Amino acid sequence: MNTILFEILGAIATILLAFTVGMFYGGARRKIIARIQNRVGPPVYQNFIDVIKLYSKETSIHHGAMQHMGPVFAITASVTSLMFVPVLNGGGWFWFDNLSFSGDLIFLVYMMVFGSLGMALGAGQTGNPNSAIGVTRGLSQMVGYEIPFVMSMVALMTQFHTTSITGMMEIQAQSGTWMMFSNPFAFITAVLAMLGMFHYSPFDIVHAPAEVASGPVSEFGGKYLGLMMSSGSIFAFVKLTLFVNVFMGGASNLIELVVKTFALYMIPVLYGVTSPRYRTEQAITYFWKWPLFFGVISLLWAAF
Amino acid sequence: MYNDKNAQTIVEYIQNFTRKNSLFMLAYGTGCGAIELPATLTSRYDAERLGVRGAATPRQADLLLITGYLSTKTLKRVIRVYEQMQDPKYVIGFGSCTINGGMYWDSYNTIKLLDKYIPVDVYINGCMPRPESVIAGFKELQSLIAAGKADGAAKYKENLEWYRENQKKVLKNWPLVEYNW
Amino acid sequence: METSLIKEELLAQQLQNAFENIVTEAVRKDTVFAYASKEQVSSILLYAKEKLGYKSLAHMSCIDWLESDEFELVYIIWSPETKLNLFVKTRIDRQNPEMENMDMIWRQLNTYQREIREMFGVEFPGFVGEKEFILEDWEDAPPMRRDFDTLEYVNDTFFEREGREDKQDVRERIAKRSGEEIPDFAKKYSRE
Amino acid sequence: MREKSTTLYLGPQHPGITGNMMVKLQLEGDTIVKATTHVGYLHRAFEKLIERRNWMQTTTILCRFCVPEPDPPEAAFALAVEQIEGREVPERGKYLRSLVLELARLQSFMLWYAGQSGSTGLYTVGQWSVGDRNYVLDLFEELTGGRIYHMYIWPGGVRRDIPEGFEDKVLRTMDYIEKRIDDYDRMMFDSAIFQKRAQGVGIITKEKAMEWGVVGAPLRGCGIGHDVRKDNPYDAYDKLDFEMGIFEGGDVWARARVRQFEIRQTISMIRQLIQNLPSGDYLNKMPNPMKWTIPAGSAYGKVESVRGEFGFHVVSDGSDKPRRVHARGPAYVHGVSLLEDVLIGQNLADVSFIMNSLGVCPPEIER
Repeated sequence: MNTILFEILGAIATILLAFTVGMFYGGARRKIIARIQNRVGPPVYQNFIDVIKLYSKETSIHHGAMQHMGPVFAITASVTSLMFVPVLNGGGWFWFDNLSFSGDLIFLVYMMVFGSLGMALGAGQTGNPNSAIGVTRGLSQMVGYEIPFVMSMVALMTQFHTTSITGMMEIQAQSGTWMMFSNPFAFITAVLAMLGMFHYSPFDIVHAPAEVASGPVSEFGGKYLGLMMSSGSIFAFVKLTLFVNVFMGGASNLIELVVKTFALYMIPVLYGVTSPRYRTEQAITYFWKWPLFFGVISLLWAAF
Repeated sequence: MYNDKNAQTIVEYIQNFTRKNSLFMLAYGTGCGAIELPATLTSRYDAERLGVRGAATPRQADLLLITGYLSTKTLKRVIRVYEQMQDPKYVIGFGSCTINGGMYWDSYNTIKLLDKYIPVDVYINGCMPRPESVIAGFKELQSLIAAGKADGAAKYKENLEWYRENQKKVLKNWPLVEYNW
Repeated sequence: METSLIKEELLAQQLQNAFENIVTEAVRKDTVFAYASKEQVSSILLYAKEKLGYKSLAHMSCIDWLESDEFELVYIIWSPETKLNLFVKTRIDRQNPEMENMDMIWRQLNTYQREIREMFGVEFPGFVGEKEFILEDWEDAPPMRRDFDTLEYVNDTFFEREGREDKQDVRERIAKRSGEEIPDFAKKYSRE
Repeated sequence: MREKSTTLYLGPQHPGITGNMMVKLQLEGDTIVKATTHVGYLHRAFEKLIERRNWMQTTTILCRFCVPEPDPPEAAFALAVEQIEGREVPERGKYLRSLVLELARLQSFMLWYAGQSGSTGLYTVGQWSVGDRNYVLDLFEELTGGRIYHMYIWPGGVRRDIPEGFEDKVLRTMDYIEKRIDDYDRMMFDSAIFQKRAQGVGIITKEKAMEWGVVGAPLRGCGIGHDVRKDNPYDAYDKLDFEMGIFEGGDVWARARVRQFEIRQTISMIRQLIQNLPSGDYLNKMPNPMKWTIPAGSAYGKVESVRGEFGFHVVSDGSDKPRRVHARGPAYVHGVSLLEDVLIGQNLADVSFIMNSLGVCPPEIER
């Protein structure tokens, strides 16, 4: 009985951790961008203020049931994927042994798409043409980056004969080499796909302000937007932690985790500050050129 | 302090604190004052450090800036936009034209008194108001919010009929619904 | 001054030779006026465009001469070769204003004609273009006509800020109302 | 896939629109099949108001015609009035006018950098250039007293002489901005993504350019070299050494290259103006401005603004008030029918991009 209670407490603590870290990363991103742009920028905790304010707003938008479900889907997907990503080496954090099982990398790859799909359903119902266009764009772009991403994951799975994330972390711990060195091409592919996953410039075509207002979330305000922001920050933590786990040997304590994920996070952020935005078809072409090429090489590398 | 009727509860205090420090400003340049907004948001003045940032759609915005004169054609859109915004919402009238018509006091196509049509929390005067005055306006709005006095939206709901009457006087041929959610 | 108007005089002469009942005038440097009747305008414009190289339409304008009950339409065209501005002016009846549609000669005339139709009520038969251009739900007289009184319309339609009815200096009143001391610079402008 | 076309109202409240106007787009997928512009959201009836203002009051209202560069309207009006009146402008006044016009052009170019890059999501360049634009506005503030609206150019000259030490400040600012422009260019023009986005988008052919009356940078981007400053030199431009940027292609990229070239020309012109500034009077004094009458007549004064030819048709009936002042900004031509035509067949993502590159500025369309 006690263990289940602890598990639940641990799960909540994990969600809080992911939320906090993700929010601070968002704040740090805004601060860094501001510094690059010669500005002072908002405080690092600005995103917390934004989210609390959004939750405290009255929300009286109604476009149908799916519109209310959209943000819920998004946050469910983020939290569920979080439950399957080992936070620290050995799988657990704060009494919480995550739900890792031997097939969870495949499950995660699926789960990470689920949020966007739910969001697409919700945004589709709002009837705002900006949302509709944003959703089509988002799905097209997902097709773009999912293929190289899945290829790099498959390369890892074939190379190390395991589909479990904890299994991969153990292999890295035993051999002493990170997978970003044992299969560099898979790492390059995954990082390039990650640029698309984060929806930062040059791949921010989903919510490009100058084109489709804010895309799928055009009709979402107040609490919904707050849910979306929370879901986004949890999801950012999930993605970064997954990448650190499979490519950079995981982390044995929280400080190591934060350092590694933050270093990884800087790639899309810094690339984003200095790049204009692609058009939709250009973005897909981009993903189907070099990332796909590296993906094939990584597969060959893994096979031979 | 506990006996003070005007004292805020801790929840209200937190709400007002976050509201004042996170103002999503709707990206709608209704008039020429919009030219000073880029300057306000960029390096020398940097309004983002006060928590002011742009929002793309009215659903996400808290703050509507009426940047200058408002032609009747725009007024119709402004009302729609304002009613689509979610509570709590604030309006800043920007420039002399919103206060008394400014230099367009005898123009047939611009309204002269913004607060007859939508509630205004803070006015910034000047033509053009400098970025410093814009920031001063933001600060003023923040102090109003912190004191819980920026209740333009509530006023609008209370006096909806009065506002509607004024709006209908200027806007012809518009099937006005009771309230645009 | 007169000696430097050689190009301008030449253009005026050319037009005078080509068309009968028109009056041309080399006004000043770079500027030639041609006064023509309503029917002649399109042929003058076409002639200037095709034969004389006045390829670019700079402007089209309408002026309300309420006193003589006429509208004056002005087409200003410009030549990349001679760099002269040719003003082709015509006067049309104000009561039943109609002008030939010429947006096939210069496509941008489309915009000008839409504006003039809306602002002055000049009709261009055969002209396709949305009726509403700048105004919306306008029921009054076309606003740019001189007999439309904008101040009267404003007084009827809009509210005025209290204290501004007579357009007086209100600084003192505002200062008194808020209990402030009137600054010296304001006292200077005081009317009391 | 989807045969059904979507209607998207781009504006008036939309972050991508350049000002307060609306473009109604008919979309199939992401491709535009029909575009209709709706303007009039900024109509203030300037031309009606001018009928009620006397000549001097008109100058104060004119600069509100176009917000991104308020000085060309003043200059065009002053030129037209001087033509009707036959008033001469002192040499120093001409130079100061050109100086103000070029400074206005410079700040407008910097605003364009922000718009053009911001519409593709590259906000960093915009943040830099709009931040640095404040230095030019500081110069304006010192010279004229206002950051945005200056009311500096009067018929007959300029309102006041330059303050002490102003020349040095201008030169120092130019040095700084010239250095910074290289940075913007490295981030914007050297970016492969920007090149991909800009090339082959929003093409205006040579024939179309003449037919539709395209002016300014879009015209020079089609390979046709016309510039009012060269063709009908006004103020001090016949004494300055500068070149037009003429690039072939007619797409957004060519127009951007024209501006990239011309911003450097502008800086060099400002330096020349400061170095050759003649001494003497700056204003041909007029009688009591409030009782000032202009002889009957009409004239068309035109100047080159950053987006193209800015013209004023001024008609006087000999009274103390203008009979008619009709403005024609470049956006009047670019922003309505030409835009509708250019947008057909383009991608939705490029609407804001093309609008920025054509310099669509709604306040001067509807005035």
